Parts: sequence; structure tokens; C-alpha cells
Amino acid sequence: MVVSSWEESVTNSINTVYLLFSAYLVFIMQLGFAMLCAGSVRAKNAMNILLTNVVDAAVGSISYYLFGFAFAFGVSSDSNPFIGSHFFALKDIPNETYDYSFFLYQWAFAIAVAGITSGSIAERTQFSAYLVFSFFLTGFVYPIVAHWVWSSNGWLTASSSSELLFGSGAIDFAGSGVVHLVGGIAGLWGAFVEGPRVGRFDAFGKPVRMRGHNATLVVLGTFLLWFGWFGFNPGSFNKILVPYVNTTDQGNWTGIARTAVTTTLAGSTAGVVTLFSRRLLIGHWDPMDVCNGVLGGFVAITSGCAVVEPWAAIVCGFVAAWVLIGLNILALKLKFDDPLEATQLHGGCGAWGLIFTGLFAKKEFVLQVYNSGQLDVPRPFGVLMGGGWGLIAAQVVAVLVIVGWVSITMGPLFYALHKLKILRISIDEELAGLDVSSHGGYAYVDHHEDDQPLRYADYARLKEGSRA
Amino acid sequence: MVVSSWEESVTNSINTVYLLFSAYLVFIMQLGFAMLCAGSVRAKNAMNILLTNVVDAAVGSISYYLFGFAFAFGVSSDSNPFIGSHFFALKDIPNETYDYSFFLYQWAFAIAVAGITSGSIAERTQFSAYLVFSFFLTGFVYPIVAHWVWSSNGWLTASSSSELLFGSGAIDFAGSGVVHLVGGIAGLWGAFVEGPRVGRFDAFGKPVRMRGHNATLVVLGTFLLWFGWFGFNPGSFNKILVPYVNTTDQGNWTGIARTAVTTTLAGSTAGVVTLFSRRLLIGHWDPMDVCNGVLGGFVAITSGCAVVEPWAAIVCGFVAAWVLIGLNILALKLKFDDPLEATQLHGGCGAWGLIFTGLFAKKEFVLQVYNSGQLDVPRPFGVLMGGGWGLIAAQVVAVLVIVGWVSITMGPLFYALHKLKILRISIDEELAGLDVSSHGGYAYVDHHEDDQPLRYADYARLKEGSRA
Amino acid sequence: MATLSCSASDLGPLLGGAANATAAAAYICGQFSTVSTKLSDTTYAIDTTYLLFSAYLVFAMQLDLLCFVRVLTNAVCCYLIYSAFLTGLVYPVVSHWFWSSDGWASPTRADNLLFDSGVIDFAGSGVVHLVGGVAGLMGALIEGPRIGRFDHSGRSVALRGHSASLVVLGTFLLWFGWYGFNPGSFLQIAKSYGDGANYYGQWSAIGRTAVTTTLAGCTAALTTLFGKRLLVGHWNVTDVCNGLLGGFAAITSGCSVVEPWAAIVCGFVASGVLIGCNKLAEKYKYDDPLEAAQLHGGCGTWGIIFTALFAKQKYVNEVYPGRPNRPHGLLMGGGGKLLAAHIIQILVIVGWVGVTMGLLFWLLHKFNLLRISAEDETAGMDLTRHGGFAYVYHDDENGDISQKNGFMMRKVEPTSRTPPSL
Repeated sequence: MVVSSWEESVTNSINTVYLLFSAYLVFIMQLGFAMLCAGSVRAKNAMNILLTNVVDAAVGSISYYLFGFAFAFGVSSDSNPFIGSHFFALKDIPNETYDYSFFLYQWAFAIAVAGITSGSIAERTQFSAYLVFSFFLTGFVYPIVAHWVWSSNGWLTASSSSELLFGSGAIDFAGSGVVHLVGGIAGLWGAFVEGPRVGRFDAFGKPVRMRGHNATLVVLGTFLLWFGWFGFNPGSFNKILVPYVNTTDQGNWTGIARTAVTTTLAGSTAGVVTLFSRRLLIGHWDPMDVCNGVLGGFVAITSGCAVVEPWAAIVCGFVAAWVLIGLNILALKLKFDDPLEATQLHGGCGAWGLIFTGLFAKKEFVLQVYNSGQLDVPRPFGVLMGGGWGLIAAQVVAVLVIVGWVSITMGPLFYALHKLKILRISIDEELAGLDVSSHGGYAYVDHHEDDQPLRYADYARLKEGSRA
Repeated sequence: MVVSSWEESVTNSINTVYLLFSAYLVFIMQLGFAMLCAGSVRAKNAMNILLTNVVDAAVGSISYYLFGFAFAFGVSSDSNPFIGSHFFALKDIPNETYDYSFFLYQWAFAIAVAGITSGSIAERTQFSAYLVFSFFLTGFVYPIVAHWVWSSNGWLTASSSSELLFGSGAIDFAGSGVVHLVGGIAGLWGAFVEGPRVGRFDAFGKPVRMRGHNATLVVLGTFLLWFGWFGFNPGSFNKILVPYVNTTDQGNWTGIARTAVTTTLAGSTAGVVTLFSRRLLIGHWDPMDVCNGVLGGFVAITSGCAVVEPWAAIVCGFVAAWVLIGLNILALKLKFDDPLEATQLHGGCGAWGLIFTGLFAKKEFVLQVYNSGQLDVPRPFGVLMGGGWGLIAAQVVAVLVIVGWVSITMGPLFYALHKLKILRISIDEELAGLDVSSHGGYAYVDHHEDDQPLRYADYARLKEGSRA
Repeated sequence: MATLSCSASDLGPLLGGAANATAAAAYICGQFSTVSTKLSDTTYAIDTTYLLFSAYLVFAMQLDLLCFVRVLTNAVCCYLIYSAFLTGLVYPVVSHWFWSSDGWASPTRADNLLFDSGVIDFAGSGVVHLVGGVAGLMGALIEGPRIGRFDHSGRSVALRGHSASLVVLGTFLLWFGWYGFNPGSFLQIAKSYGDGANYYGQWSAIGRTAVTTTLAGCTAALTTLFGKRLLVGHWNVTDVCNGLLGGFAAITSGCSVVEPWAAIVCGFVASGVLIGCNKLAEKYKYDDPLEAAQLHGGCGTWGIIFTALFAKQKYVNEVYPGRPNRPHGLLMGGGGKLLAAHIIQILVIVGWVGVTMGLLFWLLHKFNLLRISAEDETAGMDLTRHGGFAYVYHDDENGDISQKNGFMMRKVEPTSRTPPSL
């Protein structure tokens, strides 16, 4: 049949175009993280954090290619719900289920995880320890969680055709749990084992403010992350050319556009709420807080972006802002120091996002996303929307197992590195800044270092002299 | 036939969407080059290099519109294999072969070439000389090489239906040779004729390190280039909706996604290899080196990205890193000064990329890319894959003629400019920095130039005063 | 998808004689409509993909704002009122007039077009740029210049933005975003123009729009570069960036209905308009940190006129189908009707935005909500309202740590010849 084969070509092309460009957008988030981190640390450590972000991407590519993808999506008839076991080094790809474009998209997600954690342990970690942890996290810890929730035979999945956990499975559409909670909890353990930066709390235990060195970079990073999130959330549909049964002109394209809308609304709400509440709490308008608020909203909506109404996204963002503010106050109380607030932001808001989905998921949308819109399938949905307790139970289980799994893997790893004394740099190095001690110089070189004439006056005088 | 015309509309739409968005991505590489260059020069010349990059894009557009595109792709029945001669100023466009979107895509490539070269002659070139050279390179030198290799009747092309060089033609899929080698060799001549920057080598001939002024911008530029490379390499397919014969569900979409994967892997490998080897050679982890390494890997894979397996891309990146390191050491020995290492990076790794394709091109992929997957066409492929010597011979010829052509055109041009004394700025100007001498001020204005209170103490005093 | 509709009664006679002709026809039609449904799904998917990514690009344009946050003279709360008013009321009303299918000046109206033509403001030289420019003009007029912009004798003092890298970054990102703004305004891509040539359709028009946009911006940039070089005497990157954006603002209106060569004319004049407006602004002591009024207002106005001069008949008919023999550009032999409509557009927009925004700024001014105090301004808003400068380069770590807080930082004086001890 000529027509049908042409149709398949069209379908494949459109879906690939869509997925590839989404992957590129997600990739640009790595740049967003790099800029955000660079702007939020002190100038003397900027080079270090930039390097970690570049290396994240490079190391992550290799490890995810070699075995990460296999652990996450290596599904076949004999594979188990805990870990995948096929497609090492992209063997047998492309096949009927996965194409190269899918690998590229998942790769972009994987490198984002390590990007999140790098913020928590910034300014005081040895670079070699960072390499070890980044390789382990992207190559092993994250792929296994992804396998549970996203691959078709993971035990937490919501999209399998066989039996689902509590008849529902956990709905973590784009990864509030799989990506952000994993990154946040890894950061929690890293920051906890390392302890706060020197001088973060004074002799009386009062926190000393350590400001980032460049607010422009923070805003740049935030906008780039926002830009990238349009690949992260709507892109997680993977295919755009999937019509919904029982409708005339709706399909994944409707869902994708709705996802982009909910994402935007949640982030914006969280940003505005943070702006005003921080104004009330500390008394001035702080762009850094707004940026963190916006990101918190995005992290929270990531789980349910595809299955909630736009108004619910506003609720989500509102609560996310308060979760973030509350956790920040708590962290100060507990003398927990996370230079980029990654634990509070990605961990806290990520957990809230999973719960939120269990509360507000709408039946129609859940069926569209996971059953192509068939209306006769009985499945639990959001408890506040009258969908029973199945979904929220699965969501709570997801939060607990993710926290548990990351803790039992990353906790011991950080502890071992700590005991081997290769985790944290020495106090002297920390005071001098990592850029000088490990990277051969500062990130910024001012005019005067050349010891040359600087002002136009000097320049003119010099010209006079040479002419005379 | 109504149906078939509708089908053609769909095909054209999908291909145009794909090509246009790829062109936008390639365009963003210009921003990447600008940021990379700005970060890698000293602060006193930042404004100059920023200006050259913006002007590159502007001058390149006009010259490529007026005649560059015609020289490169102006093919008709009477045109010759050396230079094209139709479509000046987009006359008769769109036609059945070329649409506006194709022009836009090729334009984005053309401006990238001048962007590469601008790095080599940074910090010491007169702006008016730069204008001349940029116009000449984008409007004449580059289009002719593009005509040889990419247009359907060029003498080096691999995609013509008539007779090919050595039965194979040179496979330079996205332009390791056409774009990067051309830019690199032009830079070589520029940097060679101008000589090193003042103070680059001390009285005893020992190199003095001249660090760029802003590592953040370098990383920003690198990530933007990485992002843009996803348009550069996969986009060079031009059409996504081309099914391969003899397969059920594969087509250009598979090839495109594979290209994105090979690109990523080559760059990442080169980055990691450079990181560790520089650590061994110079003793600290340097993010600038990693950035250059990543770019070197990309440059090298650009030629063969569509026709090699992912594992070969790792080999490619590994060697590219060593080519780059070796050439850098050699350049220091020869007292050759290229502020951005553009010659070593784009020239050296570009040449290696062409050779690499001759070694590792896989038969199946070559046939897919150049013959839509027909299996019965006899054509040479990579020599290490058992494909005979035809391809590698064509690749070597390509390297030689590109180096030769650029040398006999750009070499005399730079020499003439040098003799007319409009190439290099005076020593005084160089010491003062181009920003002050030609551009009316520095790129960065610090707070204090406003002659305003700066410290919080000052600010508090001022408040006190106003209250009193 | 009307072309694919199929009815069994039409098909029945064709199949002739056979006993079950009607049944067969019904079956074929059933098959056919399945295919047709799939095909229309395809169209939706393509169009949505295109539109979404274009929207992402437009969003990227916002990135540009960050470069200039620091030079805004408005206080934040005032800014909130202002932006809510502008995006919530003033702008939507204007866009309704020119873009919605029943707006009084819309070219897509069913009947009663203004001067038989309507206003061709394809992607918004008027609706977006002129509105923004006029709003900025009113704001800056009422606020007055920044402190120190003009000295006692009234001569202008150059107050430069603080980082050329950021200006270039922002310009390139805007350029990138403009590819979503102009070509994206087509909203659909899968549409054949059906004039026999199958390779030609909406996709070509989109490609052409991208090309005209590029050429106009580049020409304007080069003209500004050389013009300022002649006027001021050095090559200035900020001028080039402003010229580029001026060219883009001007071509936005006509990008889809002009030839590439006309775009070069457009860019050339736009840079002249920009330079002229800047001279004028300096003369009248008007201070707009971003040249927004000159750039978006001036070049936007020129863009509207330009479209009325150079719009090509073929393209106008393709982009706004269903009404042959529409008026087109004056210089292309299309008569003066389009020009008349466009001049009315300029007057109406300037009037509407001027009155509404002028009133708003005047009220804010009266209630003292508009401008920050003089001390705040000289100290810089970052210190007073935002808790510190945006940049902390080398804070003192070696000294006693207890002293350190957000405000204590050692500024490195560039006048000192000795490198600071680090």
C-alpha cells in the first residue's frame, strides 16, 4: 500500500522533528544551569562551577550512551521491573520501539540531573570527587528510577498495559520525581555530608549572607531554563501525531499546547507569589528570589503538567512558592547550606509536584495521555477531582521510594568519599577560592592586569610621546 | 490529482519546518562565536571582537544574497563544475530545486565561516581590513568551495548522478572541509601575515600566557555552539521526509537522529579526553581547554556525522582531542599566535574529520544518505570498513584542494593588505587596546565611572546628609 | 480538507452496473474518510509543531529584557501597574482593530474593508512596535531625563550601558526570536497556493519572510555602522545593534508581502530614520535609555509606510486570499488606497496610545508613584531596592569574615596600576 507507507513516513518525520527539537531545548537547560550556578556563586569559584557543568554534559553523554540508557529503557520480554538490560552502547537501535531521537531526548534529561546536584555542593567540593559522583548518578542511580516510572515494564509505571500499582501507577509525566527529586535528594546528601561553607554561619550560629557575584547571569540562566522547560514538559509526549479517539480534531497536539500553558502559568504564579512574600518578609524586591520562585513553580508542575487544568497549575505554583520559602527558612534554622537552594527547590517542590498530581489530575486528561482518550477505561485520578485514592497512594509511594533509593545509594557514596578525604577541599583552598587553587586563575581578568595604559588620556599621552 | 498535490504540500511543509528551524539553530552559532571570542580576548579588545562578529553576519547576508549563493548553488544546464552562475540576488527563486528556506540555511553556514576566521586575527587587526576580508571570504572564496563539494554538478560532489571523482566523490556531509577547514586556513594566513600579538612571546622567545577576560562568556559561547551544531549537522540532511527504500519504518528521520547522536558523542569524548590530558600535561583542570576540546570534536565529526556508527564517533573525538593538543604545542614551538586557536581547532580538526570519514564511513549509511538506501549501487566507502581506496583518495584530494584554493586566494589578499599597511594596527594602539583607539570606549563600564557613591557606607552617609 | 470529501451517491454511478455498486461506493468512501481523517490530523500536527516552536522563539525574545533591567528608571510597583495596563488593555484593543477578523481596519474582514483594502500590518510594526514606542515616549516625556543625562548647559552627556557583551547577546537573541515573530505570524505552514506549481506554497512564503527579515536588519545595521562612523568617527557596536533592531522593527509590517530587494530599501531608510530620530531626541533633551521611542516608534512608523509603498500584488493576494485585485503598494502600481489606510493606522495608534498611556503616566506622576527619588537614582536602584549590586567581583575573603555582608565588597579601581593582592 503506497498511501499507508507514505503516511507512516509522514508520521515518523513529524514525530522526529518534534522530539529532536524538544531534545535541543532540553539540552539548552544545561546552559541555563551553568549560567544560574555561575551567577549564584562567588566570583572566586565561578570557573570551577562552569567546568563542572561542561563536564557534566560530556561525562554524562559517555556514561548514558554506554549503559545508562540500557538500564533505563532496555526492555524486552525477559527484562525485570527493577532494571533494564538491553541496548548497551545503542546496540540494536533503531528498532520498532526506540529510535535515535528518543535516546537523544533521554540523554538531555540525564545530564540535567547532575546539573541540579552540582549546585548543592558548589564552592567546596574537590573536582575529582565531582567526577566520580556525576558518573555514578547519571549512569546508575537516575536510570534505575527512570526505568521504574517511565519504561513500559517498570513497577511504578502508569502507561503499561498490564497491571498497574494500585490500578493506577504513579503519574510523573515529565519528571518532578524522576529528575528533580532525584537531583535534589542527591544534593541534600552531598551538602549534608560536606557541611556548610566556611563562614556561612558565624560564631553565634547566625547565617551570614553570601551573595552570588552576578545577578545578570542568574536572570539569563533562569530565562534559558524557562526556554528549555518548553522542551522538557511538552516534549515528554514524545509523539505529536497521535489523535485522540472519540474526538474530531483533538490529539496530542492539543495536549502538548495545554502542557505548555500549564507550565507557564505555574512558573509565573510561583514567581509573583515569591516576589510579594519576600518583599513582605525581607523588605526589598529581590530578583534572585523571583528567579528561584519561578523555577520552583516549574519543578512542581513538571509532574502533572499534562493532566491538570490551567487553573490547577496556578494552585500548584502558589503552593510551590510557599514550600520553597518554608524550606529555605527551615534550612537556615538547621544550618544546612546549599549555595543554590537546589535541595529545597528541586527536592521540596519536586515532592510537592508529585503529591499535587495525585490531588488534581483530571480524568479526561489522564485518559488522553495514557489511554489515547478512550473513555471507558476505569482508572483512578486526582482525589480532589473525585477520582479515588489509587493515584495519590501511588504518588506517595513514588516519593518515598525515590527518596529511599537515592538515599541508600548516594548517601554511602558521599560518606565514603568523605572518609577517604577526597570530598571536600581544604579550608585554605576554600578561602582562596577554587579557581586559583585548582583551575589556574580567575574567571574574570580586569583591564589592569596587563599593567598597560588604561585611560584615553594615557593613550593620548603615549601617542604624543611616540610622535615626539 | 488533488490528493497528490495535498501530499506534496504536507511533504514540503514538513521539510521546510525542519530546514527553517535548523537554519535558526545554525544562526544562533553566530551568537556562540561572538560570546566565545569576546570571552577569550582581553577585556580591552572585547568591544572590537563583538563588533566584528555582528558585522560578519550583516556583511555576509548582503554579499551572500547578491552573489555568494549564485556562485555556490547557481546550477543549470550550462553551468560548469568550478563556479555557479545563476540566481544572483535570488532571481528565479523559488524554483523546483531551491526554495527560500534553502537559501536561509546556506546563508547561516556562510556567515559562520567568517566567524571562525575572525578569531585568528583578533586583537590586532584594523577594522576596515576586516571588512574587506570578510566580504571577500563570504562572497567569493567560501561559495566556490561549497559549489565544488555540495552543488549537484561540482567536481568533488558525492551526490551527483553522473560520474563522481574516483567513483565516489568527497563525503563532506556538513562541512568539516567546506566550512571549518576554509575558515581555519584563512585564519592561518591572517595570523601568519600579521605575526603574533605584542608581548605574546618574550625577549627569549618564551610564550607569555594571555588569558581571556571572562570564562563565563566562553562557556556560554561553547554551549550555544553545541546547541547550534544540532542545526548544523542533522540539519544538513535538508529534507526529513525521505523514506529509505528497502526498509519499513526507516528514513531520513532515523539518519537525522543518528547524526545528532554521533555529534554529541564525538564532542563529549573530545572534551573528556582534553580535560584529562591537559590535567596530566599542565596540572590543573582548565574549563577553557575543555571547551576547545568539545568544539574540536564537533568540528571533526561534522564531515562524517551522517555516515558513521556511534562508536566510530567516539574514536573520532578521541583522535580530534590529540590533534588539537598536538597542534597547540606545535604552534607554540613555531611562535604562531592565534588568540582563539581557530587555526588549530577548525583547520586541524577539520582536516582530520575529512580523513576520518574516508576511514570509517559505513556502506549502509553512505547508501542511505546519497542513494536513498538502494542496496545495489556499487560505491566505495570507508577503507577500514572494507570499502576500498576510492573514498579516502577523494577525501585526501578534498583536503589538498581546499588548502590550496584558500591559500592562493586569501594569502595574497592578506599580503596585499599588509603591504598597504592597512592590515595591522600600530603598536601603541595595540597596547592601549582596540576598544579605546577605534571604538570610543571599553566594553565594560564599572559603577564608579558615574562618579557616584559606591559603597553602602557612602550611600548611608548620603542618606544621612539628605535627612539632616 | 474539503477536497477529500466523498459521497457514496457521487461514486455510485461511476462504478456502474454492478449489483452492489452503492455498497462498494460506501465502502470505498469509508476507507477514504478514514484516510482523510488521518490526513487532517497530520495537518493539525504539523501546524501545531510549527506554531509551538515559533512561540518558543518569540518567548526567547524576552531574554533581551534582562540586559536593560538595570537602566530602567521606573520603580517596580509602578512598573507592575504600567505593564498590566499596557498588556491588559491598550495593546489588545489595538490588535483587535488590525488583526481580528472583525476589527474595523482588518484586511481579513468579510466586507466593508477600510478603503477596500484594510491595513496590512503583518507581524506588527504598528500593533506591537509603534504601540510600545509611543507608550515609552509618553513615559519618558513625563518622567524627564535621567539625572546627569544633560549637564547644566543642556549638553548631552553620554551615559552608556554597562556591558557591550550583554548588548550583543541580547541583540542576537532578539534576532533569533524575530524568526519566530515574523515567519511565525503565518500560523499555518501546510497550505498550497494551488497555482499549478507544486513546489510553491505557504512554506515558500515563510521562507521568503525569513529572508526579507534578515536582509532588512543587516542592511540597516551596515548603514548605521557606516553612517555613525562618518558622523561620530569610530566604529561602535551598540549603534550597529540598534540599527539592526531598527531594521527588524521596520520590516515587521511588510515582511510577508515584499520582495527581498525591497527589504534592502526598507533597512536602508530605517537606519536613516533611526539616526534622524536620535538627533532630534538629543536636540529636544528627550531621554530614553534604550532609544525605544526612536527605535520602535520611528522605525515602526516607517515600516507601515514602507509596506504601503512596496507591497507586491501577487504576495498580497496569496497572504490575504479570497479577494482578487486588492490594492497594493503605491510604487508597485497598486494605487494610493493602501497608503491611505496605513496613514490612518499610524494616526489612530499614536492617538489612542498617546491618550491612554499619557493619562496613566500623568496620574502616576501626580501620585508620586512614578519616579524614584533623586538619592535612590544616583545610588542606583540595585542598592536601594534590590538589596545590592548585581555584580560582586572580588569580595574580601582574607580579612575577617565576620565583617562580610552583602554590601561590603572591595571594588577594584581600574586606575590603580598595581594589581590587587588576591
